Amino acid sequence: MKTITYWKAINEALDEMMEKDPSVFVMGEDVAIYGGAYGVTRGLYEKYGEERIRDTAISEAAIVGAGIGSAMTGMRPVVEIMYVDFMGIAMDQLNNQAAKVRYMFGGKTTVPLVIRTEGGAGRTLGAHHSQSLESWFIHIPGIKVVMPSTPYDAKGLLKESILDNNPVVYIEHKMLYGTKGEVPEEDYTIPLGKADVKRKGKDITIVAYSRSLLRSLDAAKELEKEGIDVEVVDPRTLLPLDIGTISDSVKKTHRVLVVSEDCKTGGTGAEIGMQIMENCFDYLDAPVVRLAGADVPMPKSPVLEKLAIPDKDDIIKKVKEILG
Amino acid sequence: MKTITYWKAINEALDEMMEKDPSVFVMGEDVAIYGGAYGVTRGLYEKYGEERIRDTAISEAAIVGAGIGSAMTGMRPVVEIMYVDFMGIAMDQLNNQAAKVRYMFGGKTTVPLVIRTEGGAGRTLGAHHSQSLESWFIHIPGIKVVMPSTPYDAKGLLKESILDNNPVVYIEHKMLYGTKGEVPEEDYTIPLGKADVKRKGKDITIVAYSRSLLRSLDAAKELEKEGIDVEVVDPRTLLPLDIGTISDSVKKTHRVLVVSEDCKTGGTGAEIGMQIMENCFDYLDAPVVRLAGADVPMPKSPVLEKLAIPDKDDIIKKVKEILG
Amino acid sequence: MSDIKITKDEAVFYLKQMMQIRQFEDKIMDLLGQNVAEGGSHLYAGEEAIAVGAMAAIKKDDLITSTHRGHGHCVAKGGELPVLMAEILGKQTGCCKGKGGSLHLADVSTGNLGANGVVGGGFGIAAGAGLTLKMKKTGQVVLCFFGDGAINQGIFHESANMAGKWKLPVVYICENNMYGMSVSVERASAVTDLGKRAAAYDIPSETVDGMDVLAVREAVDKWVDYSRGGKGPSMVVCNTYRYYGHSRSDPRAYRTREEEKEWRDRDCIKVFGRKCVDNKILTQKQVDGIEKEVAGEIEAAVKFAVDSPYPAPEELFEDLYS
Amino acid sequence: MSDIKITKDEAVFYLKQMMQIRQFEDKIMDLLGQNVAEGGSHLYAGEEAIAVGAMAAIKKDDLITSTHRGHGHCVAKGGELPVLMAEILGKQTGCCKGKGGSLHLADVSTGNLGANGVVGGGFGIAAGAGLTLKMKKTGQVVLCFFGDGAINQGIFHESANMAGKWKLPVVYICENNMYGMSVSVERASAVTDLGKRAAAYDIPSETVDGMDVLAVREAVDKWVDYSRGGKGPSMVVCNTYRYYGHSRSDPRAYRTREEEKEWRDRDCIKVFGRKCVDNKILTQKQVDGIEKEVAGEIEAAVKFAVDSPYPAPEELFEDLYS
Ligand SMILES: Cc1ncc(C[n+]2csc(CCOP(=O)(O)OP(=O)(O)O)c2C)c(N)n1
Ligand SMILES: Cc1ncc(C[n+]2csc(CCOP(=O)(O)OP(=O)(O)O)c2C)c(N)n1
Ligand SMILES: [Mg+2]
Ligand SMILES: [Mg+2]
Repeated sequence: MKTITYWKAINEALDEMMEKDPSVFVMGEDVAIYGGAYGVTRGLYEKYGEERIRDTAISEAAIVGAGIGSAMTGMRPVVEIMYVDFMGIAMDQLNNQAAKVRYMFGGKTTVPLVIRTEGGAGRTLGAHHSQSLESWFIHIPGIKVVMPSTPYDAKGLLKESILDNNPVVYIEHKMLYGTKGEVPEEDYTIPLGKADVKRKGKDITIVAYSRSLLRSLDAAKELEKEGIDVEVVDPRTLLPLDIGTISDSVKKTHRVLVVSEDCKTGGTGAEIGMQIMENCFDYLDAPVVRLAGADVPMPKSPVLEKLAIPDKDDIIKKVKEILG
Repeated sequence: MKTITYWKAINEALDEMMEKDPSVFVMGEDVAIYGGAYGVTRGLYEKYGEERIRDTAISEAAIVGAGIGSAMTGMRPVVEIMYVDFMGIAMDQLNNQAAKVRYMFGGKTTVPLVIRTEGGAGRTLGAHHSQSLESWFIHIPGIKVVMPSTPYDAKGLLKESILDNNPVVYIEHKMLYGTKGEVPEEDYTIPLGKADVKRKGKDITIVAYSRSLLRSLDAAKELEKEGIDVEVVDPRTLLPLDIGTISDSVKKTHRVLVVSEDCKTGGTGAEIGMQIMENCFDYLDAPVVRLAGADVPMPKSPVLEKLAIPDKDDIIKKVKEILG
Repeated sequence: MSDIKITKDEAVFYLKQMMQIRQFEDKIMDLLGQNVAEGGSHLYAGEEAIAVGAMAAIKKDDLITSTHRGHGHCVAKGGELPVLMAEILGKQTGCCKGKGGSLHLADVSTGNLGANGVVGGGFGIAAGAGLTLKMKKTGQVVLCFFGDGAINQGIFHESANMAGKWKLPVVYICENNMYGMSVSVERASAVTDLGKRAAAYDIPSETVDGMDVLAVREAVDKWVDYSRGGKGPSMVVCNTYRYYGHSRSDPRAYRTREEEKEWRDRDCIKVFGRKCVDNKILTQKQVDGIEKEVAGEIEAAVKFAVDSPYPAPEELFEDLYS
Repeated sequence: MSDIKITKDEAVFYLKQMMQIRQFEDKIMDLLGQNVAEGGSHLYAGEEAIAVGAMAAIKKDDLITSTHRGHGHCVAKGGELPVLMAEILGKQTGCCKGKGGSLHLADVSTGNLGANGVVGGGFGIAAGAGLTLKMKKTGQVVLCFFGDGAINQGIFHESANMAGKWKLPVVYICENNMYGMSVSVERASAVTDLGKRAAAYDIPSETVDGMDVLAVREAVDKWVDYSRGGKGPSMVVCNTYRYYGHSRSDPRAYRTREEEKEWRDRDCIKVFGRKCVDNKILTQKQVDGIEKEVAGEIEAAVKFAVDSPYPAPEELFEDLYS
């Protein structure tokens, strides 16, 4: 095991996959010399050259569109959309083309495309650079949606995403790039659609992913001091969702809090919460509670931004409320 | 009261608003001579001319974008996106511009824009002309989302949408255009954000909107014969959602089925179901059940299309299941 | 009389394909009327010379992206009439197993990367396919079919710029039938010479008579050579006309009956057949014979389609993920 | 020495505004370094002549759409330095009540329809605003600012076609600073003469030295006249340079220090100041005096901003719906 950052884990995944398979290539805005807005592709241009690390124009629809076309014809593109906030520009490509061509054409084509993007709040960048739009994506049958919270997951899941023959939206969190964690020296991947119990506990289950997972673990640590034993489950893949692992936990603890950073209404907490109700209703001693982002565009002001997304204290407070 | 079709009700709403207010105008593809793909704007071009009934190029992003800009500067545009399936092309305009400019600029602007569009399955048109994407929209704070099920609601809600100073996504259903209903002769509007109890009952609540509402009423009628008394609540506006009216019903019946046509995962049933759990957990004698579209792109084949969306029989079956 | 220099085999091939498409479309119109076919269909009748002429200029392993008006592309790219017709009816034996239908009619195994219910939906895919061909140095090209209306979609701009900048082997085939649904080019576009659009990305273009299968073949051949040779994308604008209304109920109020007649007088099949006879490449009897042969093929295709089963319920969830 | 013919008032006005913008931006760079300002900021330093020259050519009630690099537009359109600075710091007294910040810095009350965190986000809005002005026959125009990178967004194409077809009073101001982040125009765009893009929509264009405030003013003035007069949209491409990196940590590996120096040697403020002195419109002392005066204004703006309170918690949910 070695300890590396989240960004480096992603970088290594790209590097290893590009080394192994010449059909893997990277395409996006400022991915080459610049190394990506958050530095994730650093060094790859120098190693693989401009053919395989392709800077594009500012054309999100064509970036995804060309990714689809190249994936349908034998390449394994990893395209980068600099901020998930801009996925709206490519939404038709994702929804109507990437996700549907295989089904529409009777299974005669495949789209081994990865869309790497980055989201979340925390840098006071305001409404156009702080969103969490994953719930749009889980509503698109035909794609998979991955949101890693640790370097280990980030690397293993990205490699698996590149190996997958279906379109995968892989969403990083801008506040996690500098976080560190252990990653095996040797080759490994993590299957898509498998949740991970990040912390065992018996009093309550928290389901959280991406940055909220870390905050939930922090909250769990503090709650432990007060004798509250929290189990923390990280779905890691939101589509398909590993409701089995989540249900197992809830059936044990009987109480559950779902934490995410996206706007609450129509967010992932609704889907996860609903699936829990569908699978564990008779085990629930309290309603499923969701803690999510405020239903507003992300305000710039640091004080409002902090208020708009659930932090450790909010999680602690909610857990205590649920436990009554 | 007069009896008119759903399309005519929408047409009258446009006509009356345009007559009253010269800043109201219509813009979209084939809205003028052609009268709209489903004929909704028929006759308006002849009456108001090409300045106020504007045919555009096939440019969905610019249609919505220009709608926003004109709304910010004093007009009240009603733009038409021919199929909701194409909203992905304009998703960035809706999400990042229409919904956010007011908030981002500290309340100094308003966007009195209506985006009329049409969705749903039933004409065996396949994956690109049959979608129900409303759950994307309810996840966008700053807009409102309206989905009328009857001519009466369609007219009253559209007029109110045009009067509203915020962006409204108003979604018609392609299979409802020919349906008929009573509409007052005199001027009326229906407030946004108010659900309507379309049928009183005491055994179970069905929450349904748009075409699913009609199917739910049909199911309720049949269930009545078997002595099952169903209450049917039509939210009409999905954002903001009138959870008060829905909760009142559920607190009375203790059981609830949410029916919609959109893909189940990440769909509106999740949000509505979750809000019901949050508000009525202690009143629920059974888990909230959702009946929704299959998680696949809509297949062309008539037999598969029929399977992919919940119909009357599916609703009847589910109700019986819930009632044990 | 205008001279044409083609072999008899070529003449038969082009005429037959154009007739196949025409009769396929006319038949669908009937089937829609009889409610045997359901849903909408954007028919290619009138525009046959483009698909047939363009496909004649490429190799079997070259690729295409098609449109919502894609039946003609499917036939000319080598799709089989029975499986295409079965697809239109949503049958299990269709080329998309009944999941695509008219709007998504495409047999990917023929190198057709898809019809598209989204106008302009093929632009990004074409650029990406071109990128593969370029990166893999396969020597293939992509023909990207699209309409005069589609050119106004943002993704045209983004993709054309990408193709232009990266010199991708994409030949854009603009099927300019003068209208996007009801809106004429004059009313939709700030420029009516659509070649000017290509110039914005340094893409050379040429406008040809899209009613003339040989003119289309010649122009596409030239630009396919150019693009295959690594010089980057190119565009051929083919002027043409769609005979039917946009939908079955379309009263075509946006165009005149005179205009329709003018174009029908220049019908690609009629004119090409006459030329073949005039140039003594085919006899009128041979021409008529082909027409009859095609009629039989279409009947057989319809029979196959009608007799085919619908997909089984469990197929609803198949073919989604790989 | 090049002759310039402007009044002293004009000279003072332009020089002062350019200095205000420059010092505003330099100050923000400091504040970011000191962590007084948080988040990113796309600084306008180097490009001041465009905002100032363009705004000098329009009337107070004309409208603009701005960009992610919008501070200069705000100042030149009449925003007040203290409320702009307060907004950058996310304060309640900011022009957007602290909700916008640098990326969304715009005081709508000055006729600025918005900065945009989305590159190209202003194109649709500009077309729509132009449509209002045309439908209401107000005689106003919209200046639509955008970068060389933004021109590759699909919405540029769609909006320009709409504006071109409907002859909307929109003047497109392309701030061509040669790079979109790290990607040069040569590497991003199939054509480097961006005026060619306008031609695709029958939009006339002109390229000017964007480091020369009077050249910008003159060109924009001419095209504003044209567009205000009902002839439709027009485009002015202003060649310029951004002095700072894209972000504070950007090592600017994609461009050379020599290139940077060449452009800095042509600095719009330095050169214009010198010309004013050479032409005896201002004395060097006056120029220095303005600079100092501006420094005071900036200090006052920072003090106002720093001393201002943050928004109250309940403001989180205000201003969403009207
Ligand atoms: C994105 C999108 N917008 C609108 C439509 C509706 N529509 C279907 S065909 C059509 C006209 C297309 O015009 P053109 O590209 O010229 O092709 P043509 O139909 O003339 O062959 C329109 C507007 C659509 N299918 N997709
Ligand atoms: C839609 C979108 N894509 C990407 C970005 C990230 N980004 C911010 S500025 C920028 C470069 C913009 O280039 P240009 O239009 O030339 O303006 P400049 O920054 O040079 O003034 C990019 C890619 C963004 N903000 N929005
Ligand atoms: Mg056309
Ligand atoms: Mg630039």
